[in-house]
Amino acid sequence: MDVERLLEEIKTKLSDVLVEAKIDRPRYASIKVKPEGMVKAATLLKENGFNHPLSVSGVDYPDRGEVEVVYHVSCLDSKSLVALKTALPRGQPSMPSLREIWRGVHFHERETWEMLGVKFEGHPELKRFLLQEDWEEGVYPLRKEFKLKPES
Amino acid sequence: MPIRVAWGIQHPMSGHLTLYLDVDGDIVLNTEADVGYTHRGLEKIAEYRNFIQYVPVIERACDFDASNFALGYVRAVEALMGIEVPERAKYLRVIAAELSRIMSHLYAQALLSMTGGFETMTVWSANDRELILDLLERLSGARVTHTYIIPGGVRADIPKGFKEKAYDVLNYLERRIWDYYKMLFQNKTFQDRTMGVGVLSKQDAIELGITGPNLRASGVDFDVRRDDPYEAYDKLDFEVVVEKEGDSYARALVRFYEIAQSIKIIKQALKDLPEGPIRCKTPPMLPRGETYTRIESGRGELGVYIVGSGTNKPYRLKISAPSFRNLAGLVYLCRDIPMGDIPVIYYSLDILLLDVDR
Amino acid sequence: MSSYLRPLYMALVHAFKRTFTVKYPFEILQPAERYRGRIKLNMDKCIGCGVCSYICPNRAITLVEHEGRKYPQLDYGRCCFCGFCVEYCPRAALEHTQEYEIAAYTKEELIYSPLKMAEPAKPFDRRIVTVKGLDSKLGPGHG
Amino acid sequence: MNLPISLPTLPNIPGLPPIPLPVLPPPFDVLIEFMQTSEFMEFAVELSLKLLVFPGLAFIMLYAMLAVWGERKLHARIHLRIGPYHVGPIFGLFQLVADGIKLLGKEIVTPERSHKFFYHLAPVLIMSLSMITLAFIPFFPVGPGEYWTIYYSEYSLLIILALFSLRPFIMIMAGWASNNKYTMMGAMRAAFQLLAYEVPLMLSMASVVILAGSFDLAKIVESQANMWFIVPCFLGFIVFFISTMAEICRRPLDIIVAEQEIVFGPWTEYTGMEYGLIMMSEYVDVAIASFLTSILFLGGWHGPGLHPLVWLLIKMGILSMFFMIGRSTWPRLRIDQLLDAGWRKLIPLALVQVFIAIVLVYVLKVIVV
Repeated sequence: MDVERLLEEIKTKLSDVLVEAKIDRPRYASIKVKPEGMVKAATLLKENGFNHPLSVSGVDYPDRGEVEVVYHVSCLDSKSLVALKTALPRGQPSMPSLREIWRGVHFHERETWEMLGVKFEGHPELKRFLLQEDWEEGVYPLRKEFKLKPES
Repeated sequence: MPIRVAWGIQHPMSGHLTLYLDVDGDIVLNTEADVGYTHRGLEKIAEYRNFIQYVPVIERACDFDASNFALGYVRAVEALMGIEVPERAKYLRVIAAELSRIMSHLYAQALLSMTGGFETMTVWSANDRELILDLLERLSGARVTHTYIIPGGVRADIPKGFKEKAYDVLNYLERRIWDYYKMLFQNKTFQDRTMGVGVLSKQDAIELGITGPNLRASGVDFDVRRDDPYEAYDKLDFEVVVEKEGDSYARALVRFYEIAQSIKIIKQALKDLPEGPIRCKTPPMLPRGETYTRIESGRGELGVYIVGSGTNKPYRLKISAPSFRNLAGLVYLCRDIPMGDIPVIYYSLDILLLDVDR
Repeated sequence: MSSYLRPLYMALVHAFKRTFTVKYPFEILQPAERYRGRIKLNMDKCIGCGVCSYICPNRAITLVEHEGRKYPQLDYGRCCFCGFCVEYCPRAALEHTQEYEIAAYTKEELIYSPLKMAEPAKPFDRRIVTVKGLDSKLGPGHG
Repeated sequence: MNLPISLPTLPNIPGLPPIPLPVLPPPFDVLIEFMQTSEFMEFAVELSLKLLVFPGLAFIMLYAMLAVWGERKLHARIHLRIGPYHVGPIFGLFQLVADGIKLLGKEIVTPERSHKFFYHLAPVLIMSLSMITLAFIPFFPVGPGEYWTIYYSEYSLLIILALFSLRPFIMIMAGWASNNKYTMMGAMRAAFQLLAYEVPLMLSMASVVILAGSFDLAKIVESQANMWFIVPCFLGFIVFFISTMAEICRRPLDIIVAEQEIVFGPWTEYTGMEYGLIMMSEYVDVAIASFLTSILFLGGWHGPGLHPLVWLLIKMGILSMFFMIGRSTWPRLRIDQLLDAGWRKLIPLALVQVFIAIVLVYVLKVIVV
């Protein structure tokens, strides 16, 4: 179903956990939700036809002291796109895994865990994925404090 | 009692990937993929390069389809800056992207026919890919990593004899692909090896997030070029190729027909190429804010999520590579199949490990 | 049954077509005139401003003292031939040649000092071939 | 047998005392005495001529060189490229010699925990097995009942069949001894494929034996004087061609050495001249297959005009080209498709062919045995 009607439904159903919901471009909406409302929002989105997961990206904001996890999901029939965002505390970022809802995010969540340290509870296979075997625990490359040594 | 075989990194057909197979006799019970051999941390490098410098870097994320990836990144940067590229540059970008798509599809067809030990089709596809590389070399100056599409437009206009040369090559290729059809797709042994192998149902394909020709081969009529048109695709007419069976044969067939469609697109773009400038001024800084743009690259839908930081370097760049999402399909399909099907499924999904590892 | 024998027919038909390969070390393929090959430095035009070393994505260019003036020194171990340095040089002191045979045995040999970069482009001393016969029944070939 | 060359005799140079013969214990003195007679000398020269020149070493080396050159040039032309170019006179004829010298230079590696004895025995066995099979094939008539063959017997077809059925054991030995998962899988595949394709091989031979009335290859060729056996049992020809292709594992039936799946099958760990032996045995197998096919179905050395041997070599040459063209025209079948084709498709065809043969010979009495 298209994005405008989706936003009304979200505003009515998820009013308690909703932080903000807006439309950036025609057929592209972004919804920010509190961490505990993620599973509810995800199931709601899936029922409304958004069942094609695109990506899971983590963005580290040291100044705001939080890690923002963004789920991009698209609905193939209405050709529209939704960015489901949530902000997690930077110290121990953890949230329930949405793997049961969208089967496609299995590897995405595993990569976000490895790169940013966002712990997804209930994810069956949270272990080393892209980095080399002897990468020491607790160092997350995509965090801002991990500096690349400036070459030459 | 299944033994664990590493169909691994030291294997003639495995590429930069290790598949740990639980093999019982000749049947593979379960597969676990171990990737990361070509992980260069392109997303971290993005935070150390300004938006012009990053174009050659992102082209290395998928160098069989360089211009499409450059186009994906450049569109994200331009969407963030909010600038509009001149009309002629849009057409030139479509030409470069479609040439790069043909290059990528020909290489995918070469690798897939290699899995059955069919060197003839591999060499024929590689031969004809050379002709496309010559065209791209004439247009952009480099054969594979063109760095032709940059923020603000295109680096150079088409050289003098390019149109005639392009028409020659495209007319030849249009006749040539029917040789492929007779040699490969009507080859009974190839049909035996690929029909009914790695069947991906429509529902599974959508839920697993599969993209590109693999999605269209499972019956989903979705193509970013038509449904979320960008550059000059809305002014050019082409059909979206859709198959129903969802097996390896259908995926190869979708890629085969897409080559024909791409040839049609390039010919139209060359014919009604508008006059005008090929580049426009770009603001020096990336404004704050974030955006997610997507394009249809050879392997599937490339999504780029960029967060601007007010300097000329992006604050965070997420490349949602098509092969990374097709990898879920590979692991899902490689279950309870004979050992001989592993390379066929792996190469019919056209997974490029440079994409997966970024 | 026809689809078993059709590939055999196609294979035999192709046995008499023109070969497509180039005998590389003895023949060389004609690069396009816009080809981004080895980069040649024009010593007197260069003002040592360092734009090339700033714009280079792989930090391949560093500025080096030579007779009191600064010139770019290119490390081909890092260069990705994107051609940004040639495009953004304010005095057009850098330009592309059509050479692409710059392999070397050690990493040090790959680092081209300004003098070595200033060498003129070497013409090809072997037979140059181009693609021809795209429309002929015999198929394309290099001749 | 009158030989085209003069016989050497023991040199007794006048003036020098005759060479004292060694005195040996009982069983050997009879042997020495027998070796003195001219009849033994004649047999020895003829045998060495056969072993070293015609069906033996020289012919095999020459054939292998031509076969390697022909195959690589054929595939190159189909792939629109040139193929071997620099080595030897006609654009790369000596390619096999070059490869041989290179392989001789390479070190023979023994994998760490492999079973050393059987590991090194396997390539020697596979090569010798291929060469032995050549000993029983009659090549051309020398006298009325005499044929140019190393060992003439009435059951030469049976012996060749027995040698064919020995092949899977050597491959399993190689696969098991090299202690590598891929070679083990290759060995199992070898067992499956070679056993699956022996039954249609036998049945298609059976139809020829029924028509010819004897197991002796020479008699089979003799009985094809006026009508080649390909005419009455064309089905048998197809089944025989496909099953020999599977026996010597040529593409599209070469799942034993499927590079794309199990690296190189049972032969993965071999290097140096051992690898050379294995490759050589592959080309000897192609020679045997084309000899057998031309003898059983295309009337061996029968043909107007030319010397019978020349006719056999022409037929064999054309057939070996057909054995080799599979590499660039069909992809490889999967193992279950291949076995399915062997058991479910080829065997019924062969049985139909045997039925036709029986009908032709005993019911309609068209062909007199």
